[in-house]
Amino acid sequence: MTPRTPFRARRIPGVLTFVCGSLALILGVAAVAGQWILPHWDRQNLLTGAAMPGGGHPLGTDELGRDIAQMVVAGARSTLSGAAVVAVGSMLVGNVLGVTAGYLGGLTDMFVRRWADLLLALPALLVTIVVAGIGGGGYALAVAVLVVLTSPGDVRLVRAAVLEQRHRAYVEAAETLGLSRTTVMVRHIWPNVLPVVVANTLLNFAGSVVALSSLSFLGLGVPPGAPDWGRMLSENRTLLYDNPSAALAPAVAIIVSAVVLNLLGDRLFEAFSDRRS
Amino acid sequence: SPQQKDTAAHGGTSEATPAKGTDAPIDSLTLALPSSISTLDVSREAGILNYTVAALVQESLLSISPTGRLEPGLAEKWDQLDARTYVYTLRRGAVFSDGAPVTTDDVLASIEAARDTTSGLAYAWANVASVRATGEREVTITLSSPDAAFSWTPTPGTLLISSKAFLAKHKGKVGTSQTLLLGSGPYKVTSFAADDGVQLERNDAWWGRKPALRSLKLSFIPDAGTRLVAMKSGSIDGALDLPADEAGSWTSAAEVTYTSDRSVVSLAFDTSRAPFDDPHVRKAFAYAADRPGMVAGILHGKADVATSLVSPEMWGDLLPAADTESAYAALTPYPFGLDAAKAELAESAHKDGFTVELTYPNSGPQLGTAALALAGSLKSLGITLKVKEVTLEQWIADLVPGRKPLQFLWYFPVTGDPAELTNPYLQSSATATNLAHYRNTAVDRALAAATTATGTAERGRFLLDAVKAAAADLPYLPLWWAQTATALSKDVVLEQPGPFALVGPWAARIRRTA
Amino acid sequence: MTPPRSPGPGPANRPAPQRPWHVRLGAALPLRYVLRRLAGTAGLLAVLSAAVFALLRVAPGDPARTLLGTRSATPQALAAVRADHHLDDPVAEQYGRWLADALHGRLGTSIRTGQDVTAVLGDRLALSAQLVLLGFAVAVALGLPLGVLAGLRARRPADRAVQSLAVVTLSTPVFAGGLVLIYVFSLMLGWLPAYGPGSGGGGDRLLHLVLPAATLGLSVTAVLVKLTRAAVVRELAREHVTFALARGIPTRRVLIRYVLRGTVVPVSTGIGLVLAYLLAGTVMVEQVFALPGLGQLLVGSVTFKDVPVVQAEALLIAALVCLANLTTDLVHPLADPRLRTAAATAPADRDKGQA
Amino acid sequence: MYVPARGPGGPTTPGTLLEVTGLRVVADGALSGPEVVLDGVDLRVAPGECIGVVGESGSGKSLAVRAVVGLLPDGTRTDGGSVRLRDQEILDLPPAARQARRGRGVALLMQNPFTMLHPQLTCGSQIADGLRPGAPGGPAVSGRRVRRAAERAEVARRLAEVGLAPETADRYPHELSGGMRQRVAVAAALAGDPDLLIADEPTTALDAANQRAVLGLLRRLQAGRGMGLVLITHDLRVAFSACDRVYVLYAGAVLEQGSPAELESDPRHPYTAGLLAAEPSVHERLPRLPAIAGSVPAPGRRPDGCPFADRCPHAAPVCATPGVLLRPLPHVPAPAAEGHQRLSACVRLAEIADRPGALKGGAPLPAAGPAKAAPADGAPAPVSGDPAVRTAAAPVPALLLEGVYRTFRSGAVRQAAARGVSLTVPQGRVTALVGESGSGKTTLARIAVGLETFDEGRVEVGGVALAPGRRPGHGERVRLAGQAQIVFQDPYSSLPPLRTVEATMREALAAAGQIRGASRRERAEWTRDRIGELLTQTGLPAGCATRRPAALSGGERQRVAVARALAVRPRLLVCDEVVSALDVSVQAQLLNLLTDLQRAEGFAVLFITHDLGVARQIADEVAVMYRGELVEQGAAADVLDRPRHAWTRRMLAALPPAAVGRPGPAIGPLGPGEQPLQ
Ligand SMILES: Nc1ncnc2c1ncn2[C@@H]1O[C@H](COP(=O)(O)OP(=O)(O)OP(=O)(O)O)[C@@H](O)[C@H]1O
Ligand SMILES: Nc1ncnc2c1ncn2[C@@H]1O[C@H](COP(=O)(O)OP(=O)(O)OP(=O)(O)O)[C@@H](O)[C@H]1O
Ligand SMILES: [Mg+2]
Ligand SMILES: [Mg+2]
Ligand code: NI
Repeated sequence: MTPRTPFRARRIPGVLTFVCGSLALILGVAAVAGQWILPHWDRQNLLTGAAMPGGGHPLGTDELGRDIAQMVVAGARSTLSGAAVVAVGSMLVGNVLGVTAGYLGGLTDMFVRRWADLLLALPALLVTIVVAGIGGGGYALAVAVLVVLTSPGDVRLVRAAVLEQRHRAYVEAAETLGLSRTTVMVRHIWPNVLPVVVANTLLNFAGSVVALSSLSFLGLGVPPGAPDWGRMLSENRTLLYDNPSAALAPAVAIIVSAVVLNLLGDRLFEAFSDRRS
Repeated sequence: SPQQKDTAAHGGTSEATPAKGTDAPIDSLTLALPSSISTLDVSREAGILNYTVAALVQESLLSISPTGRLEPGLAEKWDQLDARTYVYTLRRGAVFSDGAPVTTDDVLASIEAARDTTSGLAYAWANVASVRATGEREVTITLSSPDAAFSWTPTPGTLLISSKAFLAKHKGKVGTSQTLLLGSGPYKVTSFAADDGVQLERNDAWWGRKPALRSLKLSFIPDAGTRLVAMKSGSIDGALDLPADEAGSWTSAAEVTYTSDRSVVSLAFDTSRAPFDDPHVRKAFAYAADRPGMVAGILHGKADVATSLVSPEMWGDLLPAADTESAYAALTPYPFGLDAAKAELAESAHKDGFTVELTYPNSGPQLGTAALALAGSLKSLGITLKVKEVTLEQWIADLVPGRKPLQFLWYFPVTGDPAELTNPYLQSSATATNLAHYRNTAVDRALAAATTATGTAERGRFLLDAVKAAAADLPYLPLWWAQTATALSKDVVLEQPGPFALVGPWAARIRRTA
Repeated sequence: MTPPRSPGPGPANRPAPQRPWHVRLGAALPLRYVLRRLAGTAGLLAVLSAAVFALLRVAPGDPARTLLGTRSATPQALAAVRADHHLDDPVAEQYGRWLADALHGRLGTSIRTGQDVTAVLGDRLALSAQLVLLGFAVAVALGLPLGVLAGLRARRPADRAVQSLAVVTLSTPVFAGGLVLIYVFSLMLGWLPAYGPGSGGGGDRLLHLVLPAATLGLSVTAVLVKLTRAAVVRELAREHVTFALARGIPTRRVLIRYVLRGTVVPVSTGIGLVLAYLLAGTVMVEQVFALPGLGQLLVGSVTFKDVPVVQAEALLIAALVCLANLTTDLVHPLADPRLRTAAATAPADRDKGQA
Repeated sequence: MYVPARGPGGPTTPGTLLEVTGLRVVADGALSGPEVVLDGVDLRVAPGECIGVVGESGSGKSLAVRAVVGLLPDGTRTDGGSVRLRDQEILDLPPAARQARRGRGVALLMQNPFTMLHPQLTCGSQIADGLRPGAPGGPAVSGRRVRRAAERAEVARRLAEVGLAPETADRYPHELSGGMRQRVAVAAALAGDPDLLIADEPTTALDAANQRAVLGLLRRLQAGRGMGLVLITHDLRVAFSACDRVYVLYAGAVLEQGSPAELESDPRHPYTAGLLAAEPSVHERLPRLPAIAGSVPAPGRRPDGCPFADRCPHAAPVCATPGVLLRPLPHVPAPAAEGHQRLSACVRLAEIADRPGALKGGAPLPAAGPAKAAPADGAPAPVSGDPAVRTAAAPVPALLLEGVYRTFRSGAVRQAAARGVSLTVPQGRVTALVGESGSGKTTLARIAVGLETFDEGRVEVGGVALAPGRRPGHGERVRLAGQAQIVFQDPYSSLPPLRTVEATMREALAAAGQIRGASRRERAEWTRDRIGELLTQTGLPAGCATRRPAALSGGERQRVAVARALAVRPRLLVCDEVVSALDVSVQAQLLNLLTDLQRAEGFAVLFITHDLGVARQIADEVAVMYRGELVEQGAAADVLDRPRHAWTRRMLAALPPAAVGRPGPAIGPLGPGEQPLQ
């Protein structure tokens, strides 16, 4: 006989979360509007070539004389949008399949679970390299494959959360009221699953930033010349002596955005589990 | 420096200091190659790097001196009996690294292998009517029609000699990690792992001057950063074929020498199809390509702006430098200028621009960068240039006339003869190689005349005429003539690092620094 | 009130003799369970192998052309390839033949080098295996203790520090991490070689693998840290831990026997997953450190579209993944008796919580 | 505020095992800062003595003993007071020293046998872990093999002590029943031979038969070993049946202390009296249970002064001033022994105790009055037509089950939850379904509302027939919804956590297609009115509508759940253990509410419970289930007073003896001139 009033753990200093949030906002703005704000990111100057920071180029220039700082900002779009598509896509797939499987149970559930187990065991990056490489579909195919390979994690998570809610009294009460299954799933179960899903989507987002930049690094992602952090890093690595920031800046951008997303995701999970405990 | 006067005259080519070394033995060296080799057999892989290995192991009938002259190889002597007949006399005492002497049978078998339809060298032998052993050490080759350029064919670029027994035993599998290579050169391969490297040991039975270096490891390190770190941390002693943009970083750790490698990077327009059938479009491209900028920015000045497919060094055997120099200077220069480009495009049928794709091989990142630079300029003309990276193999496979409207032509001549470039790319009859579908009767006539010409100077003038006539039509837009950078640790030197150094037994000339 | 009875050893409470180990193992790992798992693994492998076989069809264009690679596609050559690979047979038959060949170790020849694929893989397997094992060792040696530490000190500075580190390693792409390690340990400090597999086996090889293995291991450590931490936190909150402490069992013993014991199942699942990450990581690590292993081969073969090599390698990886899965599946019932008794009968006088 | 009677560390009675004085525990809340959870608790245990600590949920029982053992949960800490174990202050000891005392000095047995044992270790090894070095079989004996054998023998002996076979040593907890597990846990807790055993609700999770057995075992062991025993429970009957002395804890403070007999027959605090009165009796049905109004305040919301003041019918302004202070009763002679003090914390004891019948049990409820058609606070009369008409118009029973079978199978295990059950719930009557845990009660309830399938048999819910073997389709469920609704046991999960009460109610109304009105606005207005009406009917304040479940107490949540079920105007309301998660005081309120509503609306009720007292209190008829079969059914009085089936008899016999024959104490009405606080 131990019903508990929800117990809130000590608040973690909000500073870090605030910093992460602001950084995420900046990254978001860069991804959405970066190429409008800086329409001349791709202006070349071959005669300058790769140059150290200075002279109006805070981070110097790359081989084509393009401004690294502007490139990094412009690169947010390609890097982050691909990763966002992966995260959101896998969230959608995960939610649809997870909620359906968890709520309907039976054969549907069994198939979905088998499928998720199978994909979850595969090394996602390798499969992406193989399928996207052999299929020759470039970035779009790589993103699609990553969506498929990331989703089983979401499926599992959502399914587990749904199962946890599935036999809660409020769900069964809604059923006895004669509400349709879809209503119960969408209006009752799903909102309670949402916080975990959002947290996990952030973590997937971070993972995809790293995965996609790895693909770009291997030359399997975006086409050459496009502003993409992984690609920039691999193309500018040789400039380490001409202009180290040409290689460091995209690397830092990748790491910072992944760290920010990871931390936010972790925070959210933590806050959520606090709320539940 | 005096020796390099002819090349220096064309500006830019940095000189290789006439390095001299001692005869002190060198036990072993590890040198990096910038990409991996999948087979040692040059007739199978279309890349250029495996020549660097094979040239140490196998020899040809003739060899090319570092400065680009024909010299004796396995044949100590050669004669041209008439316009179609060449006779080669084999060197005495030459043996393969397995101990077997080099016989005419081996030469015949090797030529046979090169002429095989599956061989990547067959093109060079297409005009050969017969190859016979006409004496114990004498091989006679007869051509179907006179071809002055044939004298360059039995050199390492198009013929590498192996033993008949070896070829028969490993037919179709020569050059793999199990079969390796067998040759009579200064080194023999002891192990080869695709993607890792090649291990070579000195072949003490070689007939030439004994190399100082006993054991050589050529390590494939495709990653530029890793390569540099390897050098800095002392894991390797140098690197060959360094891309120009990297070479600058190496100066602190190694002695870097730049030599022209005679190669040309050029755009090939398909003149038989829209939009490049329109000369204005081609000219617009020419004005839009910032060639000096590419050389300065992308290649760090370690190249020369090209005005023709044939680099100046290629004429060395045929014409005095002054002649080519003045001829080249008279070619239309197409200076970089977006306004001029726009004006040209406005006159064309494609005023509003168009979209075209340009692929570049993954082994030539500088080509990719140049393509991006060009794409940047073309964008302001309304032309979208889609740049795409493909594997070297894929790129070569696509290097067929008619496959793509716009292509890179990146060519390393393996001989020292301008005809190696003019005949396949400018002659209208060369349907298998003429990427531009270029057809100009004046050019065809000049090339035909050069083929049958007997005097070298006469032949040179015909070829030069062809080059000049073609340049006016702009079927190809030459971008630059490249240089190769070789980095070696400061205690060893490569003697005579001429433009042809790597097509011969280059490692035999590595000495300890005096 | 019942009068107190002093407990004394009577005939009823003589201790039952300890059963011999094989009986206990049999009970812990019922044969039926093992057989079912094996069948499951076989099924998984079948599905994966079909997917791998399908790779040839995934490549755009005619499979025969794909198999010809960059060789000129003359009609004769195409016909020869078709005949060679039985491309005109029904797909199911082709798959059967391919699978049978694969099971006999006949994996075809490489398009790029013309070498036997088995030989190509064999050359590289050893290096990659060493790399993965060392990386695995690094990950486990770092991840588990740090995860346990973070779990025990949850929400305190030590935990925050470990977690921050974990997040940073998780967010650092392998190539970037590798470059950093190279610069620090090879260039600045000069302690370790920076590239290549080293010559011969033994010490030199080991020395050359230190940095790559560290890079690889670090890249997955975070996953283990997170998993372990979560498991430890969860276990610490369990009532049986409090009960054990309340009974006066020494803290250290409670930690090891009760807390850590409970984390075995989730952590071993995590370790199984980590293997997949490690395999993926080798691709990047081998690229950065110029190691001629399977990962580099894969990237090379993929860019070249050398389908037979890619297929063979994918099959190998699939087999490894299945094996890892099977292992964790077999470890689970050993670690958690509740998983054994799917078939056992439930006790008759059962009762449930009513609170 | 606590005013210590004796300073901490003062002289203690010789021979005291445990002496807790002025123990304060605070919880570090997130926003509100530290909240006092325990505010000066005094406890004392002599060797060989068994004390009981009773109190409703959240009163701080668990925290008090956790503080004694030194295992407070994260976020809570002791903040003053003293805990002396065998005359040694242990709050000041370093953690290692405290850990060393656990097991030997004091051991804690916890509530839930299903989570207390490690699932991956055999029972034997968990017992062995606690054996003391040096004791026979303890780890000090040399030689691995010898030690092992000795250990096994010792474990077998310990198992025998709690009445289990030696083979149990090799079993894992999940292979045992709850009762057996609790015995293993007892053996494990006793492995270190502690001087003092603290058992925190050791029987709450068990069914009645096991409850009694485990209590008996604890008592026997305690007496045999001469050890001290602290028994914590929320069930007065349990405490009274097993303990020598009982402390009544409320909102972090001890309100009364005395021997079971004294407390039961002569409660000296309004709270104790209220608790005793609210406890439903098996032996007689009261028209209304005398419930204590309100619910236990959360730690942050306790009133100053006496924590019970705002629920107390005798509260006066004086109650708000001083701290809680236990003091000897004014008119009781000096304690017989030092340990047997009779203490109460009521400041107004002198005034109210003398009023005849105020705190004494004995008189049957004078004040609750006859059940009215509407709740006492004058809610509007029900909108629907005359219940009598409805019953008359529908001669079909509200629920008809005939030969219903349901077997669950998981893997190879088959569990028959219903074996040919035939049950009729007539219109407008309350039928209680009782039975031990796992007998299939919930399964039947779920079948009746279409949440569970049945294998064969006939099920008709108010004329709507359900088909065996499949879940009802959407149309069927809509029709069923108008006939039967269900309220579940767990108040914490019965409402959608993210929605306001109003939204939940609106959805229920919409689902039933009941919303009336032509325009949008009219409909919205109608809905609002109807919701308000329903909430008032279930005794909820109007302000509830905008709150989310987290802001409601357990009792309030159950009321909302009832309101939601009634929104549909079902003919049958199924209540599955709706009160078993609630405190006695709140339980009584809810039972009263249900009775009132049922009488007003005339719907039928299938009331499931395992508590025979509750069944007696609410039901017209009682049906008894045993292992999936319906073994007995009849009028409530018949079944409970003259049980025929063995199980019913056993359950009645298993009731703690203290409750038997208790005439039902009650708190009298307010005297003239007395004003309740606020
Ligand atoms: N870890 C905690 N942090 C903060 N507050 C807590 C914590 N644990 C319990 N509390 C609060 O302390 C009060 C007393 O809790 P405790 O568990 O001692 O009650 P209890 O009397 O044992 O109740 P139950 O009968 O439900 O077991 C409750 O109000 C609870 O909300
Ligand atoms: N979904 C299910 N799957 C498997 N077995 C079940 C399921 N639901 C109930 N059972 C089993 O059916 C039997 C009857 O369970 P039920 O919940 O109806 O009992 P109950 O009388 O309500 O018990 P309690 O008093 O503990 O609530 C039990 O043995 C239970 O384990
Ligand atoms: Mg408690
Ligand atoms: Mg039940
Ligand atoms: Ni598993």
